[in-house]
Amino acid sequence: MIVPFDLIILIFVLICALAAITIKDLLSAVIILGAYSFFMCLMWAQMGAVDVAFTEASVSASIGTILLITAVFKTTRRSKD
Amino acid sequence: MKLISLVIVLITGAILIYGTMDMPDWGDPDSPASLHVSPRYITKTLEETATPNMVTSVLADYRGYDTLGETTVIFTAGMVCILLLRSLGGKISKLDT
Amino acid sequence: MFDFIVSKYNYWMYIVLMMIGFYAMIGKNNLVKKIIGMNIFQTAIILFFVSIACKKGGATLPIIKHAHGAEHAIKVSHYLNPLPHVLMLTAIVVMVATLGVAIAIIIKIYREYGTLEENEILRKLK
Amino acid sequence: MIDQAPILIIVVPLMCAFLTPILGQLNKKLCYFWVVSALTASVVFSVITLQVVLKSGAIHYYLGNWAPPWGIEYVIDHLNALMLVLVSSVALLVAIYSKKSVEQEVSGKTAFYTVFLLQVVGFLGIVITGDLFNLYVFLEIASLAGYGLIAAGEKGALIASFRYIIMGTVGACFYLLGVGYLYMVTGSLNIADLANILPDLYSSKVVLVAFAFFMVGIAIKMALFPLHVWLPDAYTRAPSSASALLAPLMTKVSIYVMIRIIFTVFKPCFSIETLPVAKIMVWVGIAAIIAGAIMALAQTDFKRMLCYIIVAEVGYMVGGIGLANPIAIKGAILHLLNDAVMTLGLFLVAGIITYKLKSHTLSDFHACFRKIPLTMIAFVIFALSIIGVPPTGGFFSKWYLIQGAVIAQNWSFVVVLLGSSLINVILFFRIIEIGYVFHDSDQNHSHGEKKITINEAPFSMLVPTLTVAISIILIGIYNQEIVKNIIQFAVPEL
Repeated sequence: MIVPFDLIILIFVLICALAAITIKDLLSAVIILGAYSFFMCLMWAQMGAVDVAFTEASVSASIGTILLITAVFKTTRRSKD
Repeated sequence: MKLISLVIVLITGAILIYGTMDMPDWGDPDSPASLHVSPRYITKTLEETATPNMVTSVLADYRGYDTLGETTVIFTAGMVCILLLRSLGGKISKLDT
Repeated sequence: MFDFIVSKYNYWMYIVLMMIGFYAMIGKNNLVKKIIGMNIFQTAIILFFVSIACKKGGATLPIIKHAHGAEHAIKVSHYLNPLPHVLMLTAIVVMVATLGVAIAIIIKIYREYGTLEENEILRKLK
Repeated sequence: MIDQAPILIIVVPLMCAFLTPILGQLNKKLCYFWVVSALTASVVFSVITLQVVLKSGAIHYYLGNWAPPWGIEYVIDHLNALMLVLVSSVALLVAIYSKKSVEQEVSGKTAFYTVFLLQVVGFLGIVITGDLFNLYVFLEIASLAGYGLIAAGEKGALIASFRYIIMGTVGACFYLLGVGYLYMVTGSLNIADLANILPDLYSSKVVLVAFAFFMVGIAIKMALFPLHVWLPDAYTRAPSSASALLAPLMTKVSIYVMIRIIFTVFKPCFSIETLPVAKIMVWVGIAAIIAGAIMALAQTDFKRMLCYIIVAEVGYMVGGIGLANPIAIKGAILHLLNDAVMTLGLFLVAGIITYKLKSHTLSDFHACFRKIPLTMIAFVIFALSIIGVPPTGGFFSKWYLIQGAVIAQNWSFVVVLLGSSLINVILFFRIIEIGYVFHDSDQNHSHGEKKITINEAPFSMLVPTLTVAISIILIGIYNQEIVKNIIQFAVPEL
């Protein structure tokens, strides 16, 4: 049986996106956003866009997450929504 | 406020779904997007730019000017961060290590 | 109808992601949540562009095999469309640049007001 | 040299922007002269380009020598060339002006000037390019630099800038989405090429949605009425030289993009006749004028009042384009020119007052006419132009707009135009009253032997302001020549 690989990744992406905007702890939300970016870049690699995928992995998923984590450490973890 | 934004988001989504109706199917090799401009990038990349990776040849050669713009965007963001975070005074040395 | 939905499922998915991001941008009150929404929103648009580039039927990565060896006839349908990929490389960088500027502003805002909730900041301004 | 003028307009300030931080390390005072000389070069090259365009028609400049649909192309026609001269000369005047106010208001001088130059590069790039995606890249450069410039301002600027980031990113992403939709059905990104391909696809829903997203995205950037919420806070709190650069140019450049999309990418037969866009634009314009004028009346802060006037002026131009007859469009384009110059002048005056009085609240304007007489004379000229009194430029563009509305038989637009002029009279005479008449009662006051000395603004601030004041009168006097030689060719065939 052929597993529809990209469909599974898409579902993961969707769950991560929903979790990232609903979780109240900002640090967890930011880390889930990093996971979201990695799933997204897996999906692009699967769709054949390797250049986009590794740019996303290096730039958005790592540098972006690092920047956001720094921001959360410099400010606050709590959020009211 | 949340209700208004939900309505705006739903309207945007509805417009997007309306637009998707007429789109060519996903992955259609004969869609107009893959027929008009991109064939030249694929077939002539070796001949015109001597680069086997088409993404590189388009990024750095055919549309190299966009890449200059991209670099400028990063530079702008960097300068904006310096402009903003510098005025924090003495705290800056701790902040930007 | 089923075919219609299945044949475009990438597009439906990008619409859903875009709506999630857009809602977080305009509906959430916390500034970091707004930035997270912005990130999701822009990623969804990139997903859309990458989906345009796809070609079914055996198309591979946009890198020519055996480039410096024997002459092969290069067929357009054998390779993915490279142009959207290039555009998205630029868009990703733009995205991260915007993120950086937004974070710089957030750090300054927190130093000045001590909170990241938008309504509290606006109340303190008055 | 003349052949390369179109690219030099952009590249000279861009390279100077890259070098500014290095120069700033050597000597901070050099930055100012460096920026001024870079922008002077830009003005010279754009004037050369305008002359070439006037002599021999549109210029096509291929970047990297790749032919248009594959590579990126610069197209400069009459509208572009006019906008280039406008943008670069406004930027030059603001740069000359900025010396003292930056010293007073901004801490990181080097970084400020670098971002300032990048902002100008962004505007020039948006105006000059002939490629939709390249336009997006430069739009982002301009927006990012704008966020930074605004955030460097006084108290409250940070949150205003953050809200601008959110709104601006939504706008830019909608624009990018529009580009994607058009690319999907046409396979091209070049504006001229798209204009050739699109007529066959006008019935497609994808094109319709792309058009809608372009419009909404650009409307956010130009602060059209229901989407203007970011503008007043942002421009009020920005440092005065930054708001003097952003306020005249950001909205005008966005309106230029809108004109390009409505009339060049899509043909008028699609955007005006098939869709009810023109009607919607007129009504949105009317709503913007009314809302802007009423909100401006309610303000007690000078800069914030100017911001709402900008909202109303955007309504004039959008409405004028929506009327969709040649005279109204001529009026809208002439008003683009006039309004950039007028708002520039008013924000320069606001900057001088902020510099001298350390405040821009209206009630602090007492006896301004005694303290800074030359500035206030310039202020009166700009006020007359916004109101629309004959020798100034504002009158003629309003005249064209009213004529166009009469031809289109759209009486409500005429009424709203006249009504907003009346409100402008009230607005500006209120300020003139505070600045002039109250001064007498101060003198009659018992303890009021206060001798108010003339304390005019520094030379570097006064000269640009007076130049702008003279040029608004010159634009008024020579409006026939401008319309006949330049704007006439920019109007599409309807």
